[in-house]
Amino acid sequence: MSGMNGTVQSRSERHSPKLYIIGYAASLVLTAISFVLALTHSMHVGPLVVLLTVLAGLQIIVQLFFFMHVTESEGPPYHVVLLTLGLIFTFAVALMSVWIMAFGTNVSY
Amino acid sequence: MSEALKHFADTYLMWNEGYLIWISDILIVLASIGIVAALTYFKKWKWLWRNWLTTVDHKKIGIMYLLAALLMFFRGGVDALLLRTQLAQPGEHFLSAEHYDQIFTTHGTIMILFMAMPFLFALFNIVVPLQIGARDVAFPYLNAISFWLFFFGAMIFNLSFVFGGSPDAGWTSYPPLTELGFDSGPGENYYLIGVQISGIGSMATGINFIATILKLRAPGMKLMRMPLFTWSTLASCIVIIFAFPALAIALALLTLDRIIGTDFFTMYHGGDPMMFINLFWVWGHPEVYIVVLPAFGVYSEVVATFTRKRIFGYSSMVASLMLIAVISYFVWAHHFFTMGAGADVNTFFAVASMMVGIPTGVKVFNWLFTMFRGRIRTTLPMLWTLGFIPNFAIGGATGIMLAAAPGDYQYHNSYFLIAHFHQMLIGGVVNGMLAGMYYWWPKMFGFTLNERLGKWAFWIFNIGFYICFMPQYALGFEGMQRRMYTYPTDMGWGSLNFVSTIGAYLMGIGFLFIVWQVLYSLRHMEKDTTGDPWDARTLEWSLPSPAPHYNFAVIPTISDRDVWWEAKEHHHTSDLLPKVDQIEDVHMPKNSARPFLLGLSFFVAGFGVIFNWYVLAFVGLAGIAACLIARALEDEEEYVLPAEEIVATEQSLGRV
Amino acid sequence: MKQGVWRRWSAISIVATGAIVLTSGCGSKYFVLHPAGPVGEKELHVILWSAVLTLLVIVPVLMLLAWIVWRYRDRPNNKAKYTPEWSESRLLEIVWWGIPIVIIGILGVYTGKVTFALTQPPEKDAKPLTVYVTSLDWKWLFQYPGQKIATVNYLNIPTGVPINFELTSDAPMNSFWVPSLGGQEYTMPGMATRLWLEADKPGTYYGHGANFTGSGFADMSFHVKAESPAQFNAWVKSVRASAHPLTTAGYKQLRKPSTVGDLTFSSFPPNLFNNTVWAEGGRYMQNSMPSMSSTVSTLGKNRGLTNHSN
Amino acid sequence: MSITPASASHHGRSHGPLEYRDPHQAVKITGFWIFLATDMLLFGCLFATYLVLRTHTDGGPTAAHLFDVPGFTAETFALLTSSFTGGLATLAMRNGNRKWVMIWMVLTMLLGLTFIGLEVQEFVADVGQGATAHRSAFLSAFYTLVGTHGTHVSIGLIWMLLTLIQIARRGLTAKTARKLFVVNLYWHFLDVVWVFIFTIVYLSGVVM
Repeated sequence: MSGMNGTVQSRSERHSPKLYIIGYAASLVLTAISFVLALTHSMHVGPLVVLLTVLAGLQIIVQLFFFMHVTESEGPPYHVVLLTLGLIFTFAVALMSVWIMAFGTNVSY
Repeated sequence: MSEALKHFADTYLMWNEGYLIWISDILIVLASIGIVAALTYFKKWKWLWRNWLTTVDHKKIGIMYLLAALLMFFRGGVDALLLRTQLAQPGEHFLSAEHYDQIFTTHGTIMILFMAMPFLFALFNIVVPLQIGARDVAFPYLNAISFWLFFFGAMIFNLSFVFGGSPDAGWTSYPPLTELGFDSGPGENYYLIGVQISGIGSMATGINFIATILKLRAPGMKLMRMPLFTWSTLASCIVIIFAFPALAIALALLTLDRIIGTDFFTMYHGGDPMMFINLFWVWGHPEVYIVVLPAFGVYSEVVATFTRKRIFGYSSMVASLMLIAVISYFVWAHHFFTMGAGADVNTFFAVASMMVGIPTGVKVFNWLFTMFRGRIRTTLPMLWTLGFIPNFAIGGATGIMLAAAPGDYQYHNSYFLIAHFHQMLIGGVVNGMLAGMYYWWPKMFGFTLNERLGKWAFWIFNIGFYICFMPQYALGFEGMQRRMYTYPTDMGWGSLNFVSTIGAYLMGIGFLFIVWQVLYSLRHMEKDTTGDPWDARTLEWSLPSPAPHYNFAVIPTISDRDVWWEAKEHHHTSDLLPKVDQIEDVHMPKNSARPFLLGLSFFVAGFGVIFNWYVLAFVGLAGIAACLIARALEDEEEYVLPAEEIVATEQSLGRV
Repeated sequence: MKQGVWRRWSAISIVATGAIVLTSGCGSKYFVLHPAGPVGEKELHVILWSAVLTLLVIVPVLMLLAWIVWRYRDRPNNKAKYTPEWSESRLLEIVWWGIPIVIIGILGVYTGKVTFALTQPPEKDAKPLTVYVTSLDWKWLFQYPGQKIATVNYLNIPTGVPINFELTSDAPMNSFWVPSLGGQEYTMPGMATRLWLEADKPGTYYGHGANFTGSGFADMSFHVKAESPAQFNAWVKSVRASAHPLTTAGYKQLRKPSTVGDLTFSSFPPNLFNNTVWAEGGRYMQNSMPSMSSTVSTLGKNRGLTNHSN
Repeated sequence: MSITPASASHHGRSHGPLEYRDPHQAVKITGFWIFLATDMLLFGCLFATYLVLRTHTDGGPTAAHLFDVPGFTAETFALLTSSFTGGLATLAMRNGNRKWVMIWMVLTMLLGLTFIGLEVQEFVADVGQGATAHRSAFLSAFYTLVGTHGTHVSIGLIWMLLTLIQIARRGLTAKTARKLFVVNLYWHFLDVVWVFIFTIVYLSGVVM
């Protein structure tokens, strides 16, 4: 996770693959947990789906920090703000659409 | 042969549809011949190609956007007058139901997407790089692509009127009415494809200007030193990049329904038309803020300049812009309070919608207190700004009323709603865009517009506006729905509708005065030699009018918020002028024909999809792919503008 | 000089417009402002309160604008104060961030309360009457499941009784709106929504579809006749005795795009409303599908309109 | 000096990752991040549509009937691994090692092709069971969401090929380095989208 201060870190030494290997391992482990939890029907559907979504959320972090170098930038990393806003909006659209389209005052039979 | 020709003419040219079509056909043919003849006679083809069609210069692209916006304003305005003529009295037969439906659809779509959007892109392009001290936008080539996508999208949409038939289900295009079973003509396809193509261009513009503002500011221009128009552009572009994907998806899914027969929004196989409405407004409401935020920026610049005073509460102004941008994303369901979503949903979106009133109210107070203890010059930009405030106050009040969900059950789809959004979009957006046009006109073209004719235009347009739309609030309380092509005599809606139509015609006359004003000023040109005709405050006014194509010979260092005003106050304007020894070679982006060809390919592909002519669609798609691949493999995108040439230009402008 | 003339003219025209609007506003055709039932009244209260609360801000703004523009106009002999650098005031900013927040807070709470109240029957004591509403191209079908009768483009209701409208569409979505009685609700294919209305005063009220549905949309008006319960019952009896039944074939004919006048039917096919809603995967929720889903008639399956060209 | 601001006008720098050394290229990376935020919303809307239409099966095949566990497991593994190899290509680029850039990228593309092949196979099998996009709103939403991701992946493959051609021709310059970095950002992003697809579409579909 180079360049946490928002500027491109200058490194003269060779970049090592350590971060990438950790990231790959983490993504495989997280995926495996998801698959096992889901395919063994280990818990109730509601909490299970929440847990799966949390695990998927962790995978975003893995990709962003271990592979995509999200905090690197020339100058302040404004794109991090935009990505955060975008993530909030993405979840807002998806979840609020479900909420709206559930039609609360529907006639119930 | 003649049978085939007649079939073609009836199906695609709609020769049995009456005199409106014939007149349009003749006008289009005459106009095209006239343009071609004029270009040939004056030997301007090369000039057109080199200077305009292949340009990547943000200033020229801005001017092309402006021209397109004004043309579309005319087209949308004629639509409006046709609608108002039909509604002037009960039981009128000027238009048939089918024609009325088409015209209100094209009126709405054109005014929002092909008038308001290019108008504000025109201002973004012309102003933002100059205001932040940049030589161009971050991605000039992409900027040209944006323009041509908008242009060809608008072309496709406008073509529908004379080739195959216009869309007729409203600019909101709600399914299942827009599905094949109810609407089999090409009109709806025209809507979907035209708006989709220009929407892709809008997304690219949003990305481009965010990158420009965040990355290309002159040294010393901290975020909190940026002019408010640049801030409003940033806010607007943030909303663009997060809202337009929703439109793209809504339109794409409806297109899939119509072209390949999926069941997203049909009445069949579990299709859910309401999901389209949901997605459409995920874009649709933020869209309103996309177009109004830049207008806020214009007002902020204009008010400060023409009261000779620093803008009041700059930080509040910035905070409110950003708050509006974010809240705008959480209010979309107020467009369908009556859809039967739960009371919890309606309450949430009602309160969120009302909350938009807080930052906008703050902005109004800040503008007022900028004027307070200033010196108010009622020039044209200031007049349109002053005209905006009462409009916005009334429109804002009715907006809060509409946001109160139980009230909305009664206003929804009534003329009360029509009056409200026209008050916001004309009083808020059109006023702002015109104020901006007047304000930056000298910077674009190097001459000022005639004030006297402009004042006629202002007063006639604005008085016409109130006469047109105030009665419509009352009509809403009388229970008149939108989109009725006619109404019976016994409802008693006749007199108010008649008054409203008179107002609409006054607005039309006001627009003609603007056209007259421009033509008159072209003949009796009052050249702006100072570069700063308004005694203004921000960086763009330190440049000559019009700005040289590299904008800044030397990028200035910014030390203050109103940098040009402060320099004038403290008599060190020379700090913002280039010094010969500082002028270096500049890499400028090369002109390219590819953005134009890419737009053309989209046009061809879109046309193929609209009529299900798949060979044509394939040809267009191949063109798109070819343009993209050629760009990917391109190496040299820039050329070197030698320092000597810059020095010579600056010397001729008397700046070094 | 010129400016003064402009101002006078604009003032005159604005006053004239206002006068026209107001003088024509005295009659009772302002349905929304003269509700005939408790639902419309509740909504009118929200309308009035929201108007008053926003006026609290709007009126001072407009007065301030006029005063400032007059006081600080750029004239050589203007003696008013000029402070070009004055641009911050913590106190003033707190005032105009604060006041709107308070107003929105009050209005928000009130809006929420009424929004929830409107999902309940307007009156708890009276037994509600259920009416099934189906919007068709371009007409309204009303079914009275309790009375087993049906009407097209008009409906009679008893006064003082809450009416439970259940709404759907067998055509493009529309919106069921009787402005004198209260707000509207969408009618949507594959969905059933509910709207409570009630008439307190007898009378005939204007109703219309409020969501555009194509070329026949302007003709989609209907009227609601509110009369005493006794008169209503007598009307139901006479309909049962005198009108023709609505058959399945008759409904198929009715749902074809056309405009018709008022129609009255002594009966309708059983489960017509439910079948309309449930046809073609309507109501959507597989696991909440009731037992009657198995009885979905062939009506829904073989609809007149085919959607797919291929 | 170019159109980029004066603050960055000294002709690049000698330190820092290669793709950031030319300020002109650095702006393009920022622009691409913004594009990714936009694309995220695009997928957000498709996910919203899928979530809403998930139950609208009209009596046709449901998620639980349709989804083939070994199939999407293999797809997932292929794509996760290709994200890793793509990352290693970026690393090799930063170390200035052109040969390994090419090797890792070719591997990434092969894994991407595998993914596309598996997906096409899955779709063909589903359609063979009568589960076409015309059958129900649920299936329309399913094919569109997963298909849009697949289209993105396919475009990514062509894009990688074009980038490789340029690196082969011109070597690792600031510009080709930026292009490689950007295409890999895109690739990692598609991996994230796939994580949500297997979570929300496949795994949730199998358990519900």
